[in-house]
Amino acid sequence: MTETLRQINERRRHVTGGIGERWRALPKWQRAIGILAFVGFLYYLPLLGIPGLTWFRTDSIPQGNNWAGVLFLCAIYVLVAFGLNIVIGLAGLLDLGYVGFFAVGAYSVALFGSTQSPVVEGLQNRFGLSQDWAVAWAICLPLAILLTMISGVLLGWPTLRLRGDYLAIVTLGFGEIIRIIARNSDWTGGPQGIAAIPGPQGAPSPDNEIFGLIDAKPWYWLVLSVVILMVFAVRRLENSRVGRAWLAIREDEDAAAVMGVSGFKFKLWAFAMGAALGGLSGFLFASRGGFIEPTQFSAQLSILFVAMVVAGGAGNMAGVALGAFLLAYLPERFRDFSQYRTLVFGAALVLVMLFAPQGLIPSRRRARELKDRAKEAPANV
Amino acid sequence: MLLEIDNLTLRYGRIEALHGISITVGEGEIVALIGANGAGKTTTMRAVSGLRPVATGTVRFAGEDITNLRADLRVIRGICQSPEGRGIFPGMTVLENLDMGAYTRRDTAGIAADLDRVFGLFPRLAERRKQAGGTLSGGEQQMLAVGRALMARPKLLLLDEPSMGLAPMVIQQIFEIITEINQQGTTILLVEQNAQQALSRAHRAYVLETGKIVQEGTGQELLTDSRVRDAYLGVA
Amino acid sequence: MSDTEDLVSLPESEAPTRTDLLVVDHVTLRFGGVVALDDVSFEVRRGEILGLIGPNGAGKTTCFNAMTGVYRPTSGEVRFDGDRVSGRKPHQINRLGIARTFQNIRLFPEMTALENVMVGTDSQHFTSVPGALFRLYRKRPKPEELPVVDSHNGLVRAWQQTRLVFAKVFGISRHTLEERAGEQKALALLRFVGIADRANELARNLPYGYQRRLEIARALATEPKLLCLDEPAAGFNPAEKEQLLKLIRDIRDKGYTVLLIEHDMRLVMGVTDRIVVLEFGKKIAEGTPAEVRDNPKVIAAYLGVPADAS
Amino acid sequence: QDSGGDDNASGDGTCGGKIAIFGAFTGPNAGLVIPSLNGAKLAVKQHNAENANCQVTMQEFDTQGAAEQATPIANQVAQDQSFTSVIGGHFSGESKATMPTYEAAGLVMVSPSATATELTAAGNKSFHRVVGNDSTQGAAAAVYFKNTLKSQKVFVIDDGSTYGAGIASEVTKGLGSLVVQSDKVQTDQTNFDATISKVKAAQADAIAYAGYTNEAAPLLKQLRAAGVTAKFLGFDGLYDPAFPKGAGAGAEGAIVTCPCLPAAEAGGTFSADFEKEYGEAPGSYGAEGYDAAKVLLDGYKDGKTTRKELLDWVNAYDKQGVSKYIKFTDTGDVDPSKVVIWAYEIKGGAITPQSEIKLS
Amino acid sequence: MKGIFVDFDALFGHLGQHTVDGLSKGSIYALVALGYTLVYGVLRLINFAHSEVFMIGTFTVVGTWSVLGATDSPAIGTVILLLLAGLVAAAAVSGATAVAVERVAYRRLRRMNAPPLIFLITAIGLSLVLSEAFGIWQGRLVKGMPTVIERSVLFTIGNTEVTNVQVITVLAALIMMFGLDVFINRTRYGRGVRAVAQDPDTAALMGVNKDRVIALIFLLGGLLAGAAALLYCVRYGNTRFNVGFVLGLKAFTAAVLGGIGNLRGALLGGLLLGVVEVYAATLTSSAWEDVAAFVVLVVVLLFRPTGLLGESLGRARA
Ligand SMILES: Nc1ncnc2c1ncn2[C@@H]1O[C@H](COP(=O)(O)OP(=O)(O)OP(=O)(O)O)[C@@H](O)[C@H]1O
Ligand SMILES: Nc1ncnc2c1ncn2[C@@H]1O[C@H](COP(=O)(O)OP(=O)(O)OP(=O)(O)O)[C@@H](O)[C@H]1O
Ligand SMILES: [Mg+2]
Ligand SMILES: [Mg+2]
Repeated sequence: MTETLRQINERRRHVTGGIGERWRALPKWQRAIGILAFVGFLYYLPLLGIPGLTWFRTDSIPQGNNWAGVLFLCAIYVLVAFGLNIVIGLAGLLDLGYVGFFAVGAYSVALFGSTQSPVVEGLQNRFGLSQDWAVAWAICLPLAILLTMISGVLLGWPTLRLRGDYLAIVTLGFGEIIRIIARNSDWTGGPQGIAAIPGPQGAPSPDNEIFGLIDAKPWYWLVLSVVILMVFAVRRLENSRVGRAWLAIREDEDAAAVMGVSGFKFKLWAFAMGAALGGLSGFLFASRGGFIEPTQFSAQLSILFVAMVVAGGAGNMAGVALGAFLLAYLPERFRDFSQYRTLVFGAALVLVMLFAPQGLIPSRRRARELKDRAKEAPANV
Repeated sequence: MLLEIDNLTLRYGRIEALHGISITVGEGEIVALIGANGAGKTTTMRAVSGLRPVATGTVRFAGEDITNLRADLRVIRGICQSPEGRGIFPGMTVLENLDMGAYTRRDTAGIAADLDRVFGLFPRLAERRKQAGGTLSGGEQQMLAVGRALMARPKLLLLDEPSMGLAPMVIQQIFEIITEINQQGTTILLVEQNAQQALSRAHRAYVLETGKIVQEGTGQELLTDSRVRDAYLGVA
Repeated sequence: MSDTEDLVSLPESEAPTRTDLLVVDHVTLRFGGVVALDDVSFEVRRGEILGLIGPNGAGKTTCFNAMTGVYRPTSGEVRFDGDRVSGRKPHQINRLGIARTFQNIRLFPEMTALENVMVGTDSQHFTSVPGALFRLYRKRPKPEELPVVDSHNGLVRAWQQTRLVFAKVFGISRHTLEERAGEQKALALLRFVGIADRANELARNLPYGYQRRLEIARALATEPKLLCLDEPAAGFNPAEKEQLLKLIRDIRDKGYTVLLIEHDMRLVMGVTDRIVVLEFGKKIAEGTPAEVRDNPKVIAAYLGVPADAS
Repeated sequence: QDSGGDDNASGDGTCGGKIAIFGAFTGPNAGLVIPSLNGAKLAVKQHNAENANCQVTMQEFDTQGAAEQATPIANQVAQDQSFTSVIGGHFSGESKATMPTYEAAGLVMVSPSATATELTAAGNKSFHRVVGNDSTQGAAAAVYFKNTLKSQKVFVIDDGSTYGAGIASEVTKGLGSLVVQSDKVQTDQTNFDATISKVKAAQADAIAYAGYTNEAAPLLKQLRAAGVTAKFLGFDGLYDPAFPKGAGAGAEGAIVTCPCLPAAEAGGTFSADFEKEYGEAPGSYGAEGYDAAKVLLDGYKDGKTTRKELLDWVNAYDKQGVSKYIKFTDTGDVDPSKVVIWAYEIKGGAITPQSEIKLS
Repeated sequence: MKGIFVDFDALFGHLGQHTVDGLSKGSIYALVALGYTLVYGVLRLINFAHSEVFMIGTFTVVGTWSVLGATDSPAIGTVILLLLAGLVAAAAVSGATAVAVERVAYRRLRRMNAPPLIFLITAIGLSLVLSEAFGIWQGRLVKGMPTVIERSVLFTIGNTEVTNVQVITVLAALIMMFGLDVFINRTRYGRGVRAVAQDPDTAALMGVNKDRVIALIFLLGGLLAGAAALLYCVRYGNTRFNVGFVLGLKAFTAAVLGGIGNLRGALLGGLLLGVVEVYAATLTSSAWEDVAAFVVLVVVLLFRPTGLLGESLGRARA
């Protein structure tokens, strides 16, 4: 069993490695065309009707789920993975409470944008505003990003001096605290959650033509566009002084400090950036759903996020995107497994990590690191 | 022959660090390995102590083939290495570090005697016996590493740059110790940058260059060899 | 090495003056019961090479640590160029102008040699994180900074041309310019210390000697006024030490001030202008190499044999 | 697996259709939902057997009780025009999350077991339920505390879930000054020392617990072990055989209220049929699941085949069901005067019907 | 309903009682925390699957007791038999599971010298597999079991009642912690464990068999988790397929609080966490106890970045 798996994996690595090399060998313009075609395909995906490929649709099974809706969720997770990748993959900080930022983003739009939120109701009463006044969606967007960045900084400020796994457990606590506050406070709507969260066309109503309640396609396209934008943004960070500083800090923080790189500052930035992306995805998620409740932001989700990043290949955006996509998509496509889903999912996670420890699409640097380390592993140990 | 290395190759990833070297060390000898940075001296030591897997070739110790033996089992056979970079257990006290050297030994009395001997050799360590290894100064750590290796009472002692980071007086002392324990019956394979000292104390020596043995001979022969003098002894 | 002259920019290349660059002022540092530094005072003068020697455990490395903010003195203070050093964070101290290497090499093992040095150039960046993200601050490029148009493929050529026009009209972002300058400088430094041939290799895979030199290059990249070297020759053979000696002289000749910890007397005597000797955390001697060599206290505590002991 | 009959047997095109049923069919609280699902399946099966020319298909969608899983399902059902009605959601959260979507799609929802009061308060046009809401049950429990148990000091505990917090606030309202103190526990909590010492300090003679079995069973066990003898009353979330099993001997005498009928009281042959089909008595909401399906099936039988027709049909529904008489108010609640709330007692480790709680 | 209201009377009126409650709650955290700390100390990785090792222990106790036909409050002889049988079975099964976890999820990665993050994910995966397997097999609802030791008040100080079960749990935790501490810090084998923790390569050069040491620490962690499982069953009389998740997180928090890699720290952290939680739950409600626990954690780490007692097994500073 393991033997065949290993062989499969060898072959996969061979093939993907080969593809990678050949891909990089292509002239730039050919790569550009390839990328454009791929992006086009992504936009076409919710309409997927190519014979033979329809098998991939999540609604191709009897109890299947809305295909565009699942794609939307996948895209949201990809966005989350990008954000967490900054924190884990680039800055090397293990954040086990990333769902906290996701929640802050979601609650930002819910608390300020929904007419049913206690905060908005409070504001209405306080300033004598009309019953259907609420902060506009377009204003909630920067607000959500701002609030998550602030929460990132608030979390990071006291804790970023901690090392490695101390940080992990503290962040985990942060995620839980956010959820518990949301669940047990009145001003967050408590366990009942908040409904009537607006989208780009305002509060959810049957009249919203584009970003409506039923058709998820426009939502998917919206998030996909954001994702593509973020690819550029994150790459810019990665291939800049900032990315290099993150890498140096990851390797040896003290040495970096003595070379004039402020570990604290760059880690805080990583947290803030990661948080902003998490907040943005939470924001979009809440707008689409129109309703959120605290149970949607459990610690398990945080762990799933980490799994997406690591299994996909921490540090590599294509990798984490693939990881996020698969981890969101597979459980939906294989709904028929019903109660065995999580079990199979866990087993798959173990197998992927055992046979492709650098992730599905490893960052080239990480892969090299691991290869070196493996070769160097002491004999017989 | 106590140690026979035959046609040994060793790789780090794609880089081949040793290209088929053969070295022998006889019972009771001091054999020195000298060579420039990156020549493969440390790598050779690692192959003998079992820290790195060997690509091809064999390592025999006291007649037994130990090429694929686990590192900890080699210790039981009587090979002990004082590693490059010292390998102090930072969270253990000086005393515990020394005790680790005697990990495979059971003779309590002998261990206690050896402990006294090491403290006698390095009074500094005795002063600091309760200090955590990681907080010692570089030179103190070096003393500790050598002292710990002595605690194993090995048949074959591998010393990788024992004089590194030591003050001139202590360097002198270290080499005297090496001679002394050798006279007491311990076979020594020594890697040193201080070629002058190493060659004058070694019975035989090998010169390594980029993973190959380029010269071998008695210590005195090499000490007077013009090529060796130019490359490793510096301008007098 | 001549081509590096203009690239390695120098700290106010003033002639060696008598003014003190670094002052260690009655510094005491205790770890529990261990007194690692006991009321030590000395100063480093601009443009000199000062040697710091002493037996093992005398407190030399600890002194470096106190100067670079790794430890805080229990009492006393360190002043650098008029500023107090004690109490600042390591990266702030680096920006004051102190750079160091480590006794146990501490490179960024998974970064290439070039990247390692580029981390050192980081302190010369003016772009902040948003700057690196949005790259809105643009500068009019100098002619040599403009993108080249050299392809024969029509499409590609058109693309290059577009970029050229774009750069001419909108300028090039400061971040990009800084990155390029940093890379040039890093390469120059690698050449300067003599390891440019393996610039793109991971630091962890470099031989020991290369790693030591890489540390020096990385420290130089921060454009320090004072370069502190902690046993740079450890693990070198005499021939290599000779090269290192030359390198340190070159560094000094470029106007840097150097503080050197080293146990190899030939190197210390050959390169330093003055020497400070520590023992058991106390300063026991100070003076020119010749004075120190003949100082009976130093001989008793450290050198062992009167003459050259190596 | 499609339940009830085969697809291709649909009659003459003027009859039959497709129902979607969604809820937590897997996951920790599936035990509360499965009987309802089975009830609905049974109804469909009976219908199809009786009306060969009016075949109805019912498709299951498992949400694991989570709102974020229910939303894409709602999209799927809303966009698939072949679905003409919905049974669900089973829990309040998933119902709340999906109501706007179903409303926008003009699909009628009939829920067997979502009891949160607020669901019907916001004026949603699509949502209906064949079960009493939390305010009715809370009020009934309050009546039970006052009249049957004659409690003087009631300690109210909830688990902070949508369901628990909602019903706790209703019962608190009903009890007024009889509530001495309240406390919140959390999901997956195992140690209840703090709560227990509060109960002791308050010298409560009765405890109302609003939440599910997973926390209630250990809580009750620890309460009894700590020597607290106060009467323990839980709500329909505990109407699950796992509750007495988990709490062990301590559960003896505990009360569970439920807006659901004891099997024996259900109208017609439902109980017998259910037992024959599934080999066990209908548990929580089995009858309600049956009724929810029946309301819709009657519509299909009557020739209603579009979403609009079915919505109107349900709004106008007025007929005896197996669990109660079913007639909806304007807001979609079942007529409050027809709601029945029962008190069950744990006896010999089983949930046994005790008495109907009369509100007035 | 109010958000947070603070009830000082409830806390200070029965401070002693809450402390005792907290200590007994915390001693179970401490035992599980020891397993995390051991593995972390040696391998620098969070063994996420350890919570499942504990969970399996509780189910083993349930199984053993039901095989032995346990009933509520049996005779004293039977009690001892049940406890012993439960302990042996749970320790054996948990220990075996822990060693198996190492074999399946870690060994291959260890050979490859993979970075810790990878271990974390396999651990999470394995943890999911184990808990889901039990969820499917044993159902997802609480499983009750007989109350083997009837609670009784041993003695009363002021208004503080100390019960037999509390004394047993706290004592058991203390004994096991000190036993382990002696083993690690005083014995030759323990020194081997610490050596592997600090520098595996050099440890091998000293003659330490790394694989054996690692298997040993997993085994020890598993045995302790088994003991914790028994105490848990005695104390709570319930278990569930996912008991491990929350308890594991708490135990890991406790380990960090005390200084991860530090055995005494695990004990201290566990007890402290238990007490803090009970205080917080009394002061407000159980809903906020986790918040209090994490706030205390953050505050402690701010002042002592490596936990209350600092790291000890692992690399100190340097
Ligand atoms: N971990 C490693 N990964 C890859 N290459 C390595 C590694 N360690 C050593 N090498 C390479 O192997 C060769 C031999 O290195 P080795 O450390 O044995 O040299 P050495 O003779 O001990 O030198 P030094 O005097 O610097 O200690 C060098 O080229 C070095 O770059
Ligand atoms: N963190 C610490 N805790 C306790 N003692 C320490 C600590 N750091 C250093 N020391 C002690 O302080 C003394 C000075 O150490 P230092 O590293 O400065 O010596 P050094 O002069 O650099 O010696 P070497 O030439 O051997 O490197 C040593 O005796 C060392 O054991
Ligand atoms: Mg070497
Ligand atoms: Mg030093």
